[in-house]
Amino acid sequence: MGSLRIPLWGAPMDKGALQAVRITAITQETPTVRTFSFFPGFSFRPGQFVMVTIPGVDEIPMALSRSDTITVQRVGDATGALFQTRPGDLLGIRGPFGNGFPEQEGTLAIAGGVGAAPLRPLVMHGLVECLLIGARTADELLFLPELTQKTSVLVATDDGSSGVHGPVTGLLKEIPLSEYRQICVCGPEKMMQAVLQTLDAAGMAGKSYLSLHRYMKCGIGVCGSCCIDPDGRRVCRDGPVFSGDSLLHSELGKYTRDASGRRKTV
Amino acid sequence: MGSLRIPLWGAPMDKGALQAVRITAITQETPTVRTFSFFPGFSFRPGQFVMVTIPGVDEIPMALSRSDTITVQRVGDATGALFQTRPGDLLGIRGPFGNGFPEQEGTLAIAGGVGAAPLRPLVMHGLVECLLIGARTADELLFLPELTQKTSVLVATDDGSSGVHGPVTGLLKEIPLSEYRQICVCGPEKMMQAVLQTLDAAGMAGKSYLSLHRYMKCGIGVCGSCCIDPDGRRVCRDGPVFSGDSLLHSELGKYTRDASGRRKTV
Amino acid sequence: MRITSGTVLVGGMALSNHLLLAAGVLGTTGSSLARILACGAGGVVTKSIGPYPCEGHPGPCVVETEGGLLNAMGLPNPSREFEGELQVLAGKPVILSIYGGNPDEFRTVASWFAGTAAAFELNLSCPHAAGYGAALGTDPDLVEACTQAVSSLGLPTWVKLTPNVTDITLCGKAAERGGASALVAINTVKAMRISTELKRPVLGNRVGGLSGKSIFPVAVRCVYELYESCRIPIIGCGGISSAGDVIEMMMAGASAVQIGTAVKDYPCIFRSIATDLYSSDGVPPDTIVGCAHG
Amino acid sequence: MRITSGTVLVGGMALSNHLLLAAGVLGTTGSSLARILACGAGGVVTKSIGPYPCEGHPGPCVVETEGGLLNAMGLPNPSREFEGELQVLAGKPVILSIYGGNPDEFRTVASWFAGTAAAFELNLSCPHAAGYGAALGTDPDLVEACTQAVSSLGLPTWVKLTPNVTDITLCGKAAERGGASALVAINTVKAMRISTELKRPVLGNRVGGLSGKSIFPVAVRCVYELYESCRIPIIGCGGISSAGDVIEMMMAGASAVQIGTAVKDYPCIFRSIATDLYSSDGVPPDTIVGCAHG
Ligand SMILES: Cc1cc2nc3c(=O)[nH]c(=O)nc-3n(C[C@H](O)[C@H](O)[C@H](O)COP(=O)(O)OP(=O)(O)OC[C@H]3O[C@@H](n4cnc5c(N)ncnc54)[C@H](O)[C@@H]3O)c2cc1C
Ligand SMILES: Cc1cc2nc3c(=O)[nH]c(=O)nc-3n(C[C@H](O)[C@H](O)[C@H](O)COP(=O)(O)OP(=O)(O)OC[C@H]3O[C@@H](n4cnc5c(N)ncnc54)[C@H](O)[C@@H]3O)c2cc1C
Ligand SMILES: Cc1cc2nc3c(=O)[nH]c(=O)nc-3n(C[C@H](O)[C@H](O)[C@H](O)COP(=O)(O)O)c2cc1C
Ligand SMILES: Cc1cc2nc3c(=O)[nH]c(=O)nc-3n(C[C@H](O)[C@H](O)[C@H](O)COP(=O)(O)O)c2cc1C
Ligand code: FES
Ligand code: FES
Repeated sequence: MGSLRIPLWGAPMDKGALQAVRITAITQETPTVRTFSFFPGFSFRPGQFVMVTIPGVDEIPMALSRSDTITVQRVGDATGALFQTRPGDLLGIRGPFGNGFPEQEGTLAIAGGVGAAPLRPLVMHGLVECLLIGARTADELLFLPELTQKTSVLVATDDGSSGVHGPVTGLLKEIPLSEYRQICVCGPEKMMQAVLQTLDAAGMAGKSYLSLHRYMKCGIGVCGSCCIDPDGRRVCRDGPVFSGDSLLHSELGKYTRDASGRRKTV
Repeated sequence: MGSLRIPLWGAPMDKGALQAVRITAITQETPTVRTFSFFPGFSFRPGQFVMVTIPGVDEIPMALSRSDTITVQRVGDATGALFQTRPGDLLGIRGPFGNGFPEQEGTLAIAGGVGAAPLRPLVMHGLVECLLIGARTADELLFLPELTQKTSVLVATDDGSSGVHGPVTGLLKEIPLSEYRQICVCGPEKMMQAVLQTLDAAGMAGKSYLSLHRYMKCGIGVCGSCCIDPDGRRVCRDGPVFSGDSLLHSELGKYTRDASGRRKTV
Repeated sequence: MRITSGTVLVGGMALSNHLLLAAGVLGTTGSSLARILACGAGGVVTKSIGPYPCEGHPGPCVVETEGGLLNAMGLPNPSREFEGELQVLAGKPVILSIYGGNPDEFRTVASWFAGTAAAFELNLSCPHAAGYGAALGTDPDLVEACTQAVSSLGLPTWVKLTPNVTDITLCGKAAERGGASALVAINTVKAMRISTELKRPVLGNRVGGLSGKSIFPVAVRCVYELYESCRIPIIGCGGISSAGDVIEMMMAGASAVQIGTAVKDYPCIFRSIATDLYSSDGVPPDTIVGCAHG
Repeated sequence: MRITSGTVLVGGMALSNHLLLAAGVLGTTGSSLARILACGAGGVVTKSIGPYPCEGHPGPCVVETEGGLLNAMGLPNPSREFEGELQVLAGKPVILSIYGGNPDEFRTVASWFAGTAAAFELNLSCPHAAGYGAALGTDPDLVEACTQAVSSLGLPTWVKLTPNVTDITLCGKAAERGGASALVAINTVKAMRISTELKRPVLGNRVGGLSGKSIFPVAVRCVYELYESCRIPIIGCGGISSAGDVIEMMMAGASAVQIGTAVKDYPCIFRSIATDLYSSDGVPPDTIVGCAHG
């Protein structure tokens, strides 16, 4: 998938081991999202993720928003505990894992909520020609000033407080999809499903790349908790980025599985 | 010790594992010595040895006389069992181990009995200018026709049935020792001790290399059974070839240790 | 050395080859198990299913070590709802791995799946689940009772043993008395790594189980010991990653093998091992099973 | 992370650092032990010495495996004649490793060396010597009795434990009851490799013990478990090959460590580990021993 366009930053890491990093800064990005900067950073490819250990609490997957940052939405126990940390505290990191987005110029990026995190490096390295970004409200729009400097940005909010009123899919109608070499997508499951349907209708499913979220326990492709139907691919290892056409008849948007492996409707 | 003058033959081997080889031929060299040819052979440096397993019996160290032969004197249980094998039978091999002789032209070689085995490759590759070879009797002289084709040979026998009557040291008097770049020695312990004394008296101990025999169990430097006094060097790993001057005040010629580690006078 | 291919009859199952997926590795969903079968496995063992749904231990659950993997998953499983996963696998060589806290729980879970699974494998060996797995599997009497509770249902019953005991043959013999159709050896070796930077054990559960190449010599030894003491077939497991490893396990006494950790890097390892393992001019497999005991 | 250097008081010994040579590795002769001390070891444990001279098992006695070594030396030793070897080591931190078939034999051997050795280490753990080592060391009552027989002589008595038991803490507690000054964990893990070409186990003794990197996670787990159950100091052993490994063992609960297999490739590993381990601005060692239990 795409050759290496973006130089790898930072030190290569012993991916197998749990490495400790020290939090150097915590930035409040939006009311619910914070970026945690840490040291040392390490080389990665945009779209790759790390398994982050909050010592004594749990380990959770997080996309890298830079070589030395993760950008986290507070949703439950582990993210809650992460929000309790301070600069100077230690985290455990395994990774980076997964395949990442193809690195091509002429990319259309579509981000929903904290899904902007894995897309950020693509934008900042000038590969993204246009970015569609959506959030619940204007103040939940992530990285906006920074991203606007690097690419043309179209905005949608659920409450209409900024840009188009409604889901980010609404913006898709205005876009000449076939002019882009590829379309990279990350956001909530329902949003990605809607985007994929639109792209498929436009014949662009094969040129689109979606970054999926599934419950991850190992991150390295051994435990099976992140496998998707119907082909059993592992989101952690065969993904998290999959081409849109390979997801057309999948569980995407229909159901997912929880920590115990029970299915739950999306 | 010496740069690589002799090309390495055969396949490199996984030194750690026990590899099976098949006996392809058995040659009666002398009344008590046989050469066992096997397949496959492997790359080695002259003076290195292998640990040879006679399945179900024992494992014993043997110098390589070629990349695919060992030349064995029958002395006890394991060598006796080896003499019972036939072409087609399997042996186990670990190695090659140890450091080998420096590979320099202008070598004087001194062989006693089956000690000719590790010196044979040096001679056959044209590094040996002169070979002094000793044995109990004329028919125990090893590899004689072959060696005579490659170098000038002086012979001594204990019973006088060929060459000079008496030990191989007797030949040393006739030799202009200082004209050789190095002196490589392998033979019975008492013979090596006598040779080393003569060489030391001639100021040549620092240019001589002796291949030692000690009881070996692991061959890789972990068990400690082959260590020599007073410095605890391991014959299997730090040797088996040692420079003469480093052996001047050692246990050489005085005592050795048996399988249990008990000292016994040489 | 190669062996001839053909149907493998072992522990009440007829498999297309000697290579099975080990329990708990990519075995949480039906589609994942189907993928492994499509990748050339002769049979698949599911994730261990218990009497209640379980979310497993807090993370980290898995960490790589030199030559192996350390895990403490904590037996996450959807319990009875796993039936849904098995639908896509109807008629396939699926062995349902079961765990429970006592013989009754084992039997209950087995009875749920008596219509869908081809055989059962009793997890009496997981080293990091308090009250389950090896907590029972280190006591020969409990091994016998749990085996008995399931084998009496009439389906092939395999018993998976832990190496973390003084004498694994006592547990093997207990399973045999309980009516086991086969023994599976081994589950992971109890182990731990500590993060010196975080000053705490790496795994959320602190203690876990070591798998992969590191434990292969331990697994060979266990299979060898069981072959000397038991009459039912043994399925070798632990650190297998090549056709040579399979032959070695068979010579130790294994009639078939399971592969776990090595599947991680290459799910189709079953096909590539089979390519190396089988040949029409190979020797019959029966002639090498246990031949190292001669 | 680094620690400060200084005299290490452990199990009745005062050592110049935390790094000891493990029993049976380059420990057959006095000059070899002296070489290891000259290479920076804080103390050396001898080859295990028994009541009678022993030639050991037929070869092969050692074979390399991925990430480790498999050995079945069979306790070769010169018995009482070993006194001669110790002469060059007078006054040095030498721990005499002892094996025996019963408490009396342990005591007999210990009494021979009561004047020359600084401490004793009881080999109740070798996994491949019928009637010795783990044959006794898997039975807590025998562990206690053997320990008692030696500790009553009044010299520091260390007891080396086997990981090949269901619960290592039972043996640790038994040694503690018997008056042990320290526990050493672990001896090798029972294992086997088979030569598929020769169709027989590689080792002359068939079964042997696995050492080296492969067993490090098992050793850490054993030390961790012992630290939770026993009060006497623990000396960690098994697969240690770097300063990081030493720190990890100490955090698990070890007050000092022993190094065996890693000495093979580099006898002066003691010096190089010490260089990485100690620093004048490091933390005091006492603050990290057992700190992973927090
Ligand atoms: C590849 C990948 C990349 C991700 N990147 C980001 C990111 O950059 N920023 C961000 O804020 N979030 C990201 N997430 C989602 C993030 O992992 C979850 O929000 C987090 O795990 C929630 O943990 P919790 O304990 O706080 O919530 P919980 O209360 O435990 O659960 C809330 C929800 O979070 C999800 N979740 C919980 N644990 C896991 C887990 N181990 N694996 C996957 N999902 C889980 C489940 O859907 C669950 O219902 C990513 C997820 C994946 C799979
Ligand atoms: C590096 C090295 C290279 C050797 N090369 C050759 C060679 O090329 N040709 C040859 O004929 N012999 C060679 N030997 C000697 C050979 O290893 C012994 O002759 C052989 O081990 C005897 O075994 P056995 O069971 O027949 O005799 P045993 O009856 O067991 O013992 C006879 C004597 O052989 C020696 N010996 C026995 N076992 C061992 C052992 N494991 N390690 C070392 N010595 C042992 C002892 O001195 C013993 O007293 C070499 C030895 C060494 C150390
Ligand atoms: C991530 C993971 C999860 C596992 N889960 C289970 C399980 O649920 N039940 C079980 O019996 N064994 C389980 N095991 C043990 C394996 O089935 C196997 O016995 C062990 O890993 C040794 O084989 P390997 O070295 O080929 O992996 C698990 C192993 C791993 C690595
Ligand atoms: C060749 C060899 C010989 C050993 N001999 C003994 C012994 O005589 N007594 C003993 O208690 N342990 C013996 N051991 C075990 C070691 O002392 C140590 O416990 C084990 O090897 C684990 O440590 P390591 O991984 O650092 O080698 C021996 C180990 C090896 C490899
Ligand atoms: S998280 Fe374990 S296989 Fe993907
Ligand atoms: S034979 Fe073992 S150290 Fe040399």
